Amino acid sequence: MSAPQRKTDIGPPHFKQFLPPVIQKNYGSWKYHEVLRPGTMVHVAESGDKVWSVRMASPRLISTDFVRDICDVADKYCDGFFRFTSRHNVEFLVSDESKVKPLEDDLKKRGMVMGGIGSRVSNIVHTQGWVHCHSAATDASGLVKIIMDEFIDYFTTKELPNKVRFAVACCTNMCGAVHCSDIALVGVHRKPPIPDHARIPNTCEVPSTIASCPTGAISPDPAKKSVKINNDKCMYCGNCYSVCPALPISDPVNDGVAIVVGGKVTNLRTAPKFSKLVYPWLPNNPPKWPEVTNAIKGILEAYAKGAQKHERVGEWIDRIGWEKFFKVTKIPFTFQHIDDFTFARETFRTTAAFKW
Amino acid sequence: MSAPQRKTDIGPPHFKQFLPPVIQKNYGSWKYHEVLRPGTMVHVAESGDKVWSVRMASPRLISTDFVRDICDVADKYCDGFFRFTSRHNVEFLVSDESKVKPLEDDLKKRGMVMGGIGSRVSNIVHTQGWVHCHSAATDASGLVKIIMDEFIDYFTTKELPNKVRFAVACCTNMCGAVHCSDIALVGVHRKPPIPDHARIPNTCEVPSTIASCPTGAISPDPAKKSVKINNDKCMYCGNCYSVCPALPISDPVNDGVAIVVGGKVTNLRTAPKFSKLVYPWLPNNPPKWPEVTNAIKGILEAYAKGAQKHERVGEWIDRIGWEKFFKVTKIPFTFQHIDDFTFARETFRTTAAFKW
Amino acid sequence: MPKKYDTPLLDQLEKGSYPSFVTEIKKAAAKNEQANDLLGALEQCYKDKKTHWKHGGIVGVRGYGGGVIGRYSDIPDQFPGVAHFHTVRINQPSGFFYNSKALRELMGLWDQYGSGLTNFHGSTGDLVLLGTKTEHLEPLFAEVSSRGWDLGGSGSAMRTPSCCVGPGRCEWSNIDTLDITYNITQEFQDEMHRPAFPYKFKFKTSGCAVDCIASIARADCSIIGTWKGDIRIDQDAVKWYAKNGMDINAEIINRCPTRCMSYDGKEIKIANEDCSRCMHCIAKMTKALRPGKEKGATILIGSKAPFVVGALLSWVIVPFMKMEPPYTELKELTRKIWEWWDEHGKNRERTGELIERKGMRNFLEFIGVNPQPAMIKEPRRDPFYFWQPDELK
Amino acid sequence: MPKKYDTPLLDQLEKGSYPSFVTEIKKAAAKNEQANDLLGALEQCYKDKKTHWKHGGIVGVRGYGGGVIGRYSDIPDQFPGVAHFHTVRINQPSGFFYNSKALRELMGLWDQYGSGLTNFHGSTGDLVLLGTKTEHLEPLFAEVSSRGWDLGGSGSAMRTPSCCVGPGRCEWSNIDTLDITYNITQEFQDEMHRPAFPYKFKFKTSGCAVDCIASIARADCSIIGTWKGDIRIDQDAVKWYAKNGMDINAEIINRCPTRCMSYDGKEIKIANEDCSRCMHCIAKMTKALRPGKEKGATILIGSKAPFVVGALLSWVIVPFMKMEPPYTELKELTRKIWEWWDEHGKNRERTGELIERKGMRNFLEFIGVNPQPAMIKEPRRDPFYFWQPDELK
Ligand code: SRM
Ligand code: SRM
Ligand code: SRM
Ligand code: SRM
Ligand code: SF4
Ligand code: SF4
Ligand code: SF4
Ligand code: SF4
Ligand code: SF4
Ligand code: SF4
Ligand code: SF4
Ligand code: SF4
Repeated sequence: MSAPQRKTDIGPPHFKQFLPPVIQKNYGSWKYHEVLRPGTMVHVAESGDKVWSVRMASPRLISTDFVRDICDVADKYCDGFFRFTSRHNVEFLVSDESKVKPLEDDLKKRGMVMGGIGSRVSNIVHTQGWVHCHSAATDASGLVKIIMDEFIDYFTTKELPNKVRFAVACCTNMCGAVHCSDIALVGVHRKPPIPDHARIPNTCEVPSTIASCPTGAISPDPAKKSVKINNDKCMYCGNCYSVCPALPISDPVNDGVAIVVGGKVTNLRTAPKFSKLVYPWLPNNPPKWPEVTNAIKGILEAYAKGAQKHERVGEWIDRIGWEKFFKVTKIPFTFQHIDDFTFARETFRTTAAFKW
Repeated sequence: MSAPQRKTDIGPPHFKQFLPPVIQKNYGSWKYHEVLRPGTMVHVAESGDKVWSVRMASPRLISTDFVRDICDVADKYCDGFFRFTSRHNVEFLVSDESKVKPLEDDLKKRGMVMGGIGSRVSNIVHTQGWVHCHSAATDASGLVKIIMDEFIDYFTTKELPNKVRFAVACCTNMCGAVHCSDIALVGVHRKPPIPDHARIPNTCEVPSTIASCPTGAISPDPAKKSVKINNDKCMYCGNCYSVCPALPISDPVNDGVAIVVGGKVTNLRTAPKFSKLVYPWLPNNPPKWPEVTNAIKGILEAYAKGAQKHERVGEWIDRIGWEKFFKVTKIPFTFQHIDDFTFARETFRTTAAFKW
Repeated sequence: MPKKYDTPLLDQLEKGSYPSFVTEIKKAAAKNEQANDLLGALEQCYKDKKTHWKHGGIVGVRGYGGGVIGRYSDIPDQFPGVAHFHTVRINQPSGFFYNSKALRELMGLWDQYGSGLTNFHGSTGDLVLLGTKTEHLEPLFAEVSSRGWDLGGSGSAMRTPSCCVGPGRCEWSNIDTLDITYNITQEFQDEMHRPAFPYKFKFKTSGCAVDCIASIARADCSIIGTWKGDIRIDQDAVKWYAKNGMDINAEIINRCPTRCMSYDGKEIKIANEDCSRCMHCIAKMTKALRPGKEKGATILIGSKAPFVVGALLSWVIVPFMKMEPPYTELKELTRKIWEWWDEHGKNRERTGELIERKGMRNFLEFIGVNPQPAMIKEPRRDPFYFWQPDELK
Repeated sequence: MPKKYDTPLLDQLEKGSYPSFVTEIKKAAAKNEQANDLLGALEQCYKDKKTHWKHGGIVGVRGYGGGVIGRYSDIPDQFPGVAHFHTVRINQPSGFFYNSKALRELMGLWDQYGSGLTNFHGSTGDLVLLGTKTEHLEPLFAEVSSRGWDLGGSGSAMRTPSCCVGPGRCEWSNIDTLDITYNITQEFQDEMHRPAFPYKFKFKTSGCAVDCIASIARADCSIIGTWKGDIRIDQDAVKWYAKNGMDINAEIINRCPTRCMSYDGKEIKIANEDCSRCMHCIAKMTKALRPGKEKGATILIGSKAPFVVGALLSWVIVPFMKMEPPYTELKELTRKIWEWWDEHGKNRERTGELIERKGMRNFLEFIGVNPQPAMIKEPRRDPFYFWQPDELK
């Protein structure tokens, strides 16, 4: 079978063909919405028209069969129209109220999980991990699965003071939104790369390897036509490994997961915030990472208990102060928490007013 | 007359001998105070004893006669005891209530000015300027005098939402407290130093001159045994001139005064704050610097009008936002306001929420 | 496809009530050799607690410099099915809208030419086809492109823009996020497919300051819809919220960051000149409050992940820009930014990093934007700044 | 001394109701040649709009490496009286307390050996004798030292410590600021008079977080009194404030930064575990509220002016230290800090700058202080941090 005529630079399909008629008609003329259930909301247009969205969890890493299942459901209840959210959930877009309940029932029957709308945990923005990336210090999909299993009730039913956005990145490149998430995990190394002097001369370009190191820890080793690592300067970022595969940095024992919290993206109330380090390292204990889920549990429960309505994790912490946060969560405070990077001085406490 | 026996390393006189008896008796056992008038307050001890403090302005740069006048007054009303404040005011410490009024009257008769207690302008922390420093880009005492003349009512009578702390420094070394003051002036240059190639070889040590430049603008000029200045890199800090007198940087036309505002030191309510730039340059127009007083007036009046009770200048600005501050004060916003130094990124706006 | 590997570790991740990616891999593995070997390879990673992927070499399709991420196993003998396992980034439609017909077709092709595994979506926004062999890339591309799909970005190129659902289903959208995204994607096809920049450049567009696409945190150019004019208040709806148990003072008035709202027990008043358009009150009282009527966007530049000197959030550069097709102002601004970045940017230096290095003035002067207080949280602290000769006497 | 110079510019600064430094110079000029020439020289600066002082060479008194700032005119022929015009820094008594007898004597000596002009005080805190000739330095020092006065600091040395009035007249002082200042000044006489540090080192001590000596902004070591235990409340006095027209909610409760106060119209309640001891409520209701009973100080390190990379405020290093004579803990800490700074500090590198350069961990480990959340406003943002071998497996 000969291949069809290839085309280039056509860009993506125009979105309009994928909008259900009710959306085409009321495009840009929505008036308000109501959250009916944790997985169902209705948007009402100026015209009075309504569109129901039924939100269903997805593991993001899905098979073509999963997509076809979605298509089946969409065909049955919403003329084949659906979308994904920016957090990888599926949203069925229903224009006929009578089909909402049957759709929900059908999804339940299929073992699907609905939820994530409102002041809840939603799906997790994450990355490739051991499934596909050479750079990963931990897996992403596995961590996401165990976290969502653990906190499933906060997706399907229970409410929190506000939305809690999780993110997982498998290395410090932090593909995704770890740096601005309520609670996020990032895979970290803790030992310098070990130069493979046999391979470096042929595999790597020495000058660009040296240049790749943000801390200047790499210097030439002319005798070996290789490089040396100054272990005191290395902060295990793995950037050199990205440039030179003969600088392996993975270490099953010392790699692990750091937890950062208190970030947000939205501009509501307070400016977007960066996440801050709270657990510098927890062990990689696949497939269940019990230390990680446990740690998150402590944080989430302290937040659920301490935060006022509409406070995001970071807003709650800002109100009570980091010293109090460490107290109520009982997280040990270590040297790693104290910034020693470029902007360290902005993080030191410059006031005599703090809590005991 | 032969000199008396010199002593070394004896340190300052013990303060105890300078404490009036009422203070010795009630040392560390004060209960509360009351502000009676803008220049007079009374502190009440646990014992019930009282000490009245009458605060009088001083230009700080004073003659021995001025000190002797103070001594005369002190002898008459308070057994010779007095002190200076951390802002250079004189405080007469009176233990006999009946002497308070006569003391005040006497000071008035001598043309002295009392005030500065409470939510007011107090004396100005300042520096040497043209009176004594080689580094000065403006005078300090002169600026202080015209500012205090202009705002004297806020010292002697009128109230403000809270204390307003002024500071003046004559160069970017900023001796004093300019960097954390409600409203402060700092002398600035605006042109690179002009190397005096005739003098440099004999007067200056080239390597330390080069090292003194924070921006790396200085390089050797071996032919001339002198140095070159890269004008594009120079930000006119004058540090090189401190190290090498043959790099004069003063420029009567382009030197001038910058105004920074919104700093504070105290921990009350909000953490101590740095002052921020609002006028990058106003001309050196001695002896009255009308542009400077005028500019301060605009700021002080906007504050007096806009701030809530107990808000310091910086707290008021934080509440309304800098964009609003520039609007209500009508101060032109320029490239100089936008940080381009080491910590610039911490000052850029990282939220879509700001005021029109 | 018969079961090839025992996966006792991964099997544990099929328990629990959240849908399982392991189940998905197994579903694909049942009919696909590559998926089958991925399962084994992944189990090996779980066992060894380390990744078994090597660096991607440069692979791709003819005429394109990006869109495919090359990937090779470091134990190809053990798992030959994933010896090569490249991902193909398909540019998703604006707002992630689909219909069943289009996706069924695409999934069919992917079963034919790839692993049968996908990411809906990658965190940049692409529809990611996860894992295929080098020799399948060309035929796959011919098939998908002939059906109206194109590749997304990778490498030092413009990356696939993405956006929130916006006017497609949201009452707060001030701009047509879907159309803007489609429009700039089309405009900059060349910049997307043929990497020629110092590094990657990302666009993300949100209809309002709620920023449901997280544009301010992860786009070199963040476009965020906003308005001028007064927030529209429906006082009857305010009463409805009060009656339905909302503590308006606690939830709304006292949480307004600028304290520009008041509520007398009956009506809400807003001092609009002090409102920073943060969206809190509007989002929590959607029936009662609506954005003002003059619509546009704030353009922010520079956000990125933490390498090398810490993460950046985007910075306000153009406080208000009208956003009407064909978005000429935005496109011109973009070209100016790229021109400046091309000229000064070092290899692997993002736009935000370059602005930091060269200084905001240099950047603003080049792109022709005047300094404005909206660009800063606060003015500089130190007295060390430059003057241009024409500013002096 | 007859009038020597016309000073039309300076004369204008004798008008206005604030006391005039020009009048002061003239008063001294009337009997002192140096003061007379200072007047002329200063008028010249006002005319030329620039300073006429040159760099100070090294001048001083025998056995001391500091305490005198050398200063020379760049137009000595025009103003021979200020050809040399060095200042002498006299270490002020703690809290700037004096009596007339002592100062009359000192002023007499200054008329004899100097310009008759002074600064009460320099901004570090010294009693500054402003302007004398080189040959007068030794006799002046002999006179003043024999009467119990000593020089303050200058150069790369410990600088003259200073403090707020504290227990001398303030109800909020948690520590004996006056005694601490006197005590450390005596302890470190050698470090003060014989510059041997990388750069200057300043101490400032405030009795409470009001910080009336601005210690947090301009001392390498800021000592700020504080307490543990509950704020003591006199509810009758609360009522007195209410009766006297204080809007307790607006002025106190709503301004408490931690929102740990409440007021029911009668009594104030404080959730002390949430109080950050900012001093606002206490300062504004001095009759009703008083600090808790367990007294001590917070030690903060590092503040300075903006050279070279921007001003620093001091950083919390020891959240709580008991402060009882002989202040052994403080002195040991100080010596440790100096030892570390001596070892690692570059020329003209302040302690705070060195901490930044070497990292807080290096500093804390050397001085033997454990990491604590009180030291930071917030934990680090980036995932780039070090581990010591003994922390790993
Ligand atoms: C569907 C989606 C947009 C899309 O194009 O896909 C979306 C849709 C809505 N968002 Fe969002 N948000 C979506 C991602 C986001 C993100 C981005 C992210 O999570 O990465 C954010 C920023 C999060 C952050 O700050 O870290 C976001 C922060 C919000 C907020 C702010 C909550 C707050 O108070 O901080 C609101 C307002 C609210 O909930 O009151 C909001 C409100 C809404 C509304 C009510 C808007 C509307 O009127 O339609 C929509 C339903 C809300 C809900 O899910 O509770 N949406 N929303 C995204 C759903 C993701 C998901 O599957 O869970
Ligand atoms: C005498 C002096 C201490 C000394 O050892 O010399 C002093 C004395 C008092 N201060 Fe102060 N402060 C003195 C310098 C300071 C400074 C340092 C400075 O200005 O450089 C500050 C920090 C300023 C800043 O933040 O920039 C300072 C910020 C305060 C505050 C905080 C005001 C606020 O709400 O922000 C109070 C509390 C108050 O006023 O309610 C206070 C309160 C007081 C009290 C009421 C303390 C007391 O109970 O005795 C004293 C009289 C207040 C007054 O003058 O209104 N004092 N006070 C200093 C007088 C300077 C002068 O002549 O004006
Ligand atoms: C696939 C994806 C993760 C995912 O599972 O979703 C991804 C995967 C990779 N990213 Fe990413 N990034 C992905 C979204 C992001 C994002 C999020 C975003 O775009 O919104 C970020 C943070 C935002 C940003 O751009 O800063 C991100 C920041 C990085 C960085 C750090 C860039 C920086 O300037 O700091 C790198 C390192 C690099 O460029 O060398 C990187 C590099 C990589 C590489 C190419 C690894 C490498 O060094 O070669 C990864 C290939 C993995 C693989 O084997 O497939 N990726 N990467 C995302 C793209 C899918 C898509 O097209 O939709
Ligand atoms: C006299 C005094 C100003 C005054 O009129 O009050 C003063 C005067 C000078 N200071 Fe200062 N500083 C004075 C208090 C300060 C303060 C305030 C303080 O100590 O509380 C500061 C800010 C705090 C700090 O230490 O950072 C200060 C920060 C500087 C700096 C910048 C230091 C830095 O690390 O950034 C320099 C530059 C230098 O050290 O080379 C400096 C240098 C100087 C020199 C020695 C000029 C020089 O480069 O040689 C000045 C001599 C002037 C003269 O001719 O008499 N002076 N200097 C103050 C000392 C009087 C006293 O002993 O009481
Ligand atoms: S976060 Fe790191 S390991 Fe994970 S996908 Fe991105 S580059 Fe790969
Ligand atoms: S891991 Fe990072 S810090 Fe360490 S040598 Fe490599 S590039 Fe440098
Ligand atoms: S601020 Fe500058 S000019 Fe003024 S006294 Fe200090 S060093 Fe001299
Ligand atoms: S004035 Fe400052 S920036 Fe300019 S050359 Fe001299 S030291 Fe460098
Ligand atoms: S960003 Fe604004 S317009 Fe877009 S979906 Fe979110 S709330 Fe709606
Ligand atoms: S949008 Fe934000 S700032 Fe504006 S009124 Fe509402 S809550 Fe206040
Ligand atoms: S710092 Fe505190 S103790 Fe010292 S004078 Fe000021 S208020 Fe009193
Ligand atoms: S001292 Fe400050 S934090 Fe503590 S109760 Fe009073 S106002 Fe609140």
